[in-house]
Amino acid sequence: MTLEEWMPVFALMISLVASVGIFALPETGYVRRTSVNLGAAVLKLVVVIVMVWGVFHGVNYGVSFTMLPGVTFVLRADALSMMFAGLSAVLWLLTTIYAVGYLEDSPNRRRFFGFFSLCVASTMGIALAGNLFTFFLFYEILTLSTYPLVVHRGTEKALRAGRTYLIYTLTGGAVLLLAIAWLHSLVGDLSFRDGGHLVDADPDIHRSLILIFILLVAGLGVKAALFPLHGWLPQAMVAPAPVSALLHAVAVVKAGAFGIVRVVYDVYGVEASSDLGLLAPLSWLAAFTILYASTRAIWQVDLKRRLAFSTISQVSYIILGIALAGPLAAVGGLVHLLHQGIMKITLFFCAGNYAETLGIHRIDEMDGAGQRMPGTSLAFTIGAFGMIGAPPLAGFITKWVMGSGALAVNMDWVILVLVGSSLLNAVYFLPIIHRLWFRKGKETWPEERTWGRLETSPWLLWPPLLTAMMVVVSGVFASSQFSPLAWAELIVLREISE
Amino acid sequence: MTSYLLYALAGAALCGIGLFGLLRLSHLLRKLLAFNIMGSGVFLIMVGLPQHQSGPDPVPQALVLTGIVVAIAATALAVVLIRRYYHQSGMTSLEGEAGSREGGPL
Amino acid sequence: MIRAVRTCFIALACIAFSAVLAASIWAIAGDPGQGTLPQLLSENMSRSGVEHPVTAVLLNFRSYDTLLEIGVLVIAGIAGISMSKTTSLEDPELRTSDPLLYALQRWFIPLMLVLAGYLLWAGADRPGGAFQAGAVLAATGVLMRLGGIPMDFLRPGLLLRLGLVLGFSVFLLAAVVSVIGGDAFLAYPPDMTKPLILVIESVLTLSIAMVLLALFVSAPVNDAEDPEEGDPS
Amino acid sequence: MTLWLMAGLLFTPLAWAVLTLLTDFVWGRRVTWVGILVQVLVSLGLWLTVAQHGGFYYDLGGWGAPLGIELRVDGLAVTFVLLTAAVASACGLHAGVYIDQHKPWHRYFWPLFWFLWSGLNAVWLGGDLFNLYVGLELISLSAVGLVALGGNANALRASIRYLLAALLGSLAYLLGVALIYGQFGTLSIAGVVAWLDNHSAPAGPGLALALMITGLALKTALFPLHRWLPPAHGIAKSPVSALLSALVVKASFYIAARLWLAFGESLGSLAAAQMVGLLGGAAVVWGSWLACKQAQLKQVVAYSSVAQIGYLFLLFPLTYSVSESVSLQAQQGITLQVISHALAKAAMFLAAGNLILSVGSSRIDALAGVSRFLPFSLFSFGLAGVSLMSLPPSGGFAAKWLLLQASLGSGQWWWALVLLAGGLLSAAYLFRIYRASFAENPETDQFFHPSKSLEIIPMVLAVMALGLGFVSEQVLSVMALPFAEEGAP
Repeated sequence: MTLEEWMPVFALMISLVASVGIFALPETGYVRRTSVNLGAAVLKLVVVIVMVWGVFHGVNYGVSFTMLPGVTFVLRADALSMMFAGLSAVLWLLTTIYAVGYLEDSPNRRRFFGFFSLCVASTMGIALAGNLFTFFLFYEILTLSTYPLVVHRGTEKALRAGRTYLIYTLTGGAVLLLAIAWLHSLVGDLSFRDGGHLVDADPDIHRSLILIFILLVAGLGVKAALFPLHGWLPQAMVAPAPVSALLHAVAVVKAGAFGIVRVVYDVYGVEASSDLGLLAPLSWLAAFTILYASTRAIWQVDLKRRLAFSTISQVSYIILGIALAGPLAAVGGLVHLLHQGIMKITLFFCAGNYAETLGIHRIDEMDGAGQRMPGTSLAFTIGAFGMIGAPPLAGFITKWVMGSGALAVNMDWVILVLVGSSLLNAVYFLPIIHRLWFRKGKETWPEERTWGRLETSPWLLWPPLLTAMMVVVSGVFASSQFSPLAWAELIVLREISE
Repeated sequence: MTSYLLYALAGAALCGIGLFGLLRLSHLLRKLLAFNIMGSGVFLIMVGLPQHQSGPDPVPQALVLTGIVVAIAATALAVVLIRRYYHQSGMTSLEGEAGSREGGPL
Repeated sequence: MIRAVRTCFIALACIAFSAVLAASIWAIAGDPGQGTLPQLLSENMSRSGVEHPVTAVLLNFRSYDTLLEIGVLVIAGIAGISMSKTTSLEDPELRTSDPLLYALQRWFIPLMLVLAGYLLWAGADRPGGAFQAGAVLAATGVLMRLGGIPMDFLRPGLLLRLGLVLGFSVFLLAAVVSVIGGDAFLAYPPDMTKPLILVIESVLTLSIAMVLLALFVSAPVNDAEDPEEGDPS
Repeated sequence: MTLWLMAGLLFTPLAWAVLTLLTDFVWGRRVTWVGILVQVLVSLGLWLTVAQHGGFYYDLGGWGAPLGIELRVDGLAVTFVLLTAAVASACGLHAGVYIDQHKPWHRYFWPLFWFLWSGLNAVWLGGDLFNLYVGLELISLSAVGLVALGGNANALRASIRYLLAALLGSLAYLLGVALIYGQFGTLSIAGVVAWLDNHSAPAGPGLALALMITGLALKTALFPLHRWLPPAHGIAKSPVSALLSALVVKASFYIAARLWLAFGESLGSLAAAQMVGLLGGAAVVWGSWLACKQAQLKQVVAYSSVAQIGYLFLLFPLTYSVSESVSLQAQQGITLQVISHALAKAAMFLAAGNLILSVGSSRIDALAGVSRFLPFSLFSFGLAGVSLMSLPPSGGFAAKWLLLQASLGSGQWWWALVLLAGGLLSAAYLFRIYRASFAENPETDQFFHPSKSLEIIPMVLAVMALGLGFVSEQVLSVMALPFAEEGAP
């Protein structure tokens, strides 16, 4: 095997090996476990950076073997893969750092980090999957490996959330499997190809293709938390903050959204999907989800639940961008895959900090937390403004590009959705920011822990500050060569040049 | 129609009787006897049918001999089990305890 | 009421079963026999080493069946003695002390032993053979036991277990001997066929009798049992 | 070479049954280790031979069919021989440590174990209808003996019920054999197939096939004939349960499948095929439902077997009057299902035994808080569960994929729904157990760690079940090999 074949395997195996290693170490092997964890995360980041560089210069990374008669297992790196892989590699490192601080002195850490690494490995597999079959493989492994994290605390509430999570995701998985199997028996080809490969499909099977598309979107929509399949996400927020941050804000929901992107672009192809009349309803559904979830978020008093509804709304931006069927709108959707990731992880890190340091879970307890925890609150503010879409932050770039894209394909109503959503975002974020900075806090916090001069443990403080900085940087330097925006443009360029 | 065919048809009747006993009777020894009746029916068919068609055929006779040994072994094992079961629980049928309600004759 | 309905239902089902079975038998019986097997059998009799076709089928042509069949018998024997008292298989309660029985025993036991020997020997050219002989032998044992004649070999020691598997092991060895000569499993060397079958038959007779007798006497059970998994005891 | 391998395969288990009968438990264990080694090597050797040179017929005693008994040594048969070697040796090794050596009657475990193994090999290779009957009885009686070994009244009740069901099943099968012999004058499966190829199908023996398959379905515990299975599998000692669920029920299914594939086209009917499939589907649903209701850990696993067995019977509708490629897909899918279920279920029962040993109770709610100790066996249990839920990348998933393809390809989409629903239902009962283990229970502080050798064995099996998905293509390619030539080489 050549290096080009080995690289995707490496990228996948690093977290997998780390996971096995963590399970093999004893519960008390704190230092060794942390070094395995961080070492693997750094190594993976290096591998992914090398691959990003390679993909940019047109290297084909890929490996495949026949798994079953007629079905191959394919790992392949294209520009879209690398976007998702890069996101997960960067955020894995930061979240690991954060989680080490967050779970200090709590029980069952070996179990937690073992399954955490397994999740990251499956995310990487999802990113690098070269066909729907391989994608599904990792998609299901992701479901299974997240379950122990959701129920990590072992309380009645956590177990209930875990059950809801399973009912949703496993059912979604079954629907997805049916769709994939059907597609395979119909056309015999599940590979992801730039531009898709169903454009020339026999008109006789069009009806089946439409049905399959609906099943695919329904299956993937569970993880992407599309309305009305979003019910699991707010409940799953009982998990520890790093889990909510990386998995529910980034990996799991993104896996669903990423899958929809793959289906629309690389399996059906934009042309075929819009010819079959599939994209317009999808865009309506996405737009509705955006507005619906934003509205629901306003009424949530629990900070993490509010963020969860915000996630539901924001992930649908990606789907909306794809469903508009124009290149510029697609750039907007894809770039949001990254932007939403870094913004939302910042917010979840901060929510975790408030909970861990001050014992704050509800929004009405947050009065004056800005003075007590200025760093965290600064990061939170940046993230929230990013979500609202204030220039020059990352969220603004998304909305601007997507708005222009919508105009380019004469879908003016999308502008209304974007504006409305920004307003709703402002309605549910600004009061929090107001409470943080401008209200005077009570004398005591629900459960305060102190770290001397610092507002909180440095393990907890630095990750949100770093991601907040990324929010700023990717907004301000959006036109530079390696910004998320530039990479999204590269992806779309490669897709439509086929 | 030869007398051999009559054996085979009698075998069919024995099979039915045995099956009835196996399904309906609850005393374990009776069940076991019913099994043996059904077994005899099968052996009759096994020998009678080919004999009717092409005269005495040693192969099915040998098969039946083997079958009888197997049936004896099974019967003996069943008797040992039933006696031990009776010894331990004082019961002669599978039903009778709440735990075994779910199961019927099989 | 429900019971009666159930009984009726089962009875009807069983009658229907018999009827369908009889119809099938009738239909099959209507076809001419396809069997070329009896003819094939008689052509090969000369190579089988015995004169009686049933014995030839049992111990040569389909000897694998017989090997496994003895295995089944041994299994039953093993399962039987696994349930028995560990100290002794003799239970004084089951002994009868009937004078008539004693008188009969004196006459019958030698007679039955001779009969068993005859059946074994007859198997070569007429109905008879190891199983019939074994059954008679076992019956002799049962009679002896009822009469209270001590049979020390029935204690569940090595001797009993050796007796159970003696026939089976000899059969198995005979089966594998041919492999050393480069032949198939169970293929007897051509000139050895007759003596081999004779030896196998004799030891089988002993073992079959042993198994049946062991099953007969092993019934009084011990009370010791395993706790169920997970029981605290 | 082949000659030696075949002789070794047939001779070893029987010889070891004799040897271990003459020893006590501890010596029996040592002798068994040697036997396992020999048997695994022989099975592997035979598998490699067939993988290289293709299958062959082996005439026992030098007498070919129809006069003698021939063994059909093809890719499928040797794959199952190898599977048996893997699972049975795992159970044997586990049992050697797990079973209490101080109870005098436990010495009889070994001979029964070896007889069971020889019966399984006889069935996988059998090409003669009556010989298969004897093989089946060998399996049934030794299995019943194992269940009853040293058991209390409940175990005896379970084993008596098991024995009666097995005997009735065998008789039905034998009745079918009698009719087949009456019609075709031969007992060789290949002989009957050859006859059917040249003649139009007669009306009489349709009942024979129905009887044989019904009898075998009873022995395989197909719904609604399944009620003997959960008590027997649930109450036996864990290594025995593992053997029963993994291999014993598969033996009777294997014969049913072989018969159906050989005679089904000529003697079967569409209604019968759909009917069997329907019962399989009902088994999946009903078995899973009952598994959800059980309070005992091993009962859940036992009812799960009832459900999983349901999948196997989808073979019947998916191979009847469909195109060659669909039929092949279905056969491959079922084969993978048999293998992965055998591995996963054996792993699961062995792991369940370890867990029961650890927490000292067989109830599910006793598992609360166990995952804090992170017992190795819980992992094995979980990994095996992945295969049972047919989630990727397990062998169970590969099987489900092929079956989905077959059912969609033949237009019988309703079986696809059964497959998907079955996966979800199995998740429902398995996650009940995981959930219990994740629950925090501060009172759980007593935890007994079983010895490493007990823990490692189920893990190996579970990893094999999980990894099967990745090597399915290789496994299936051996099965597809054609016969090298007629007769022994």
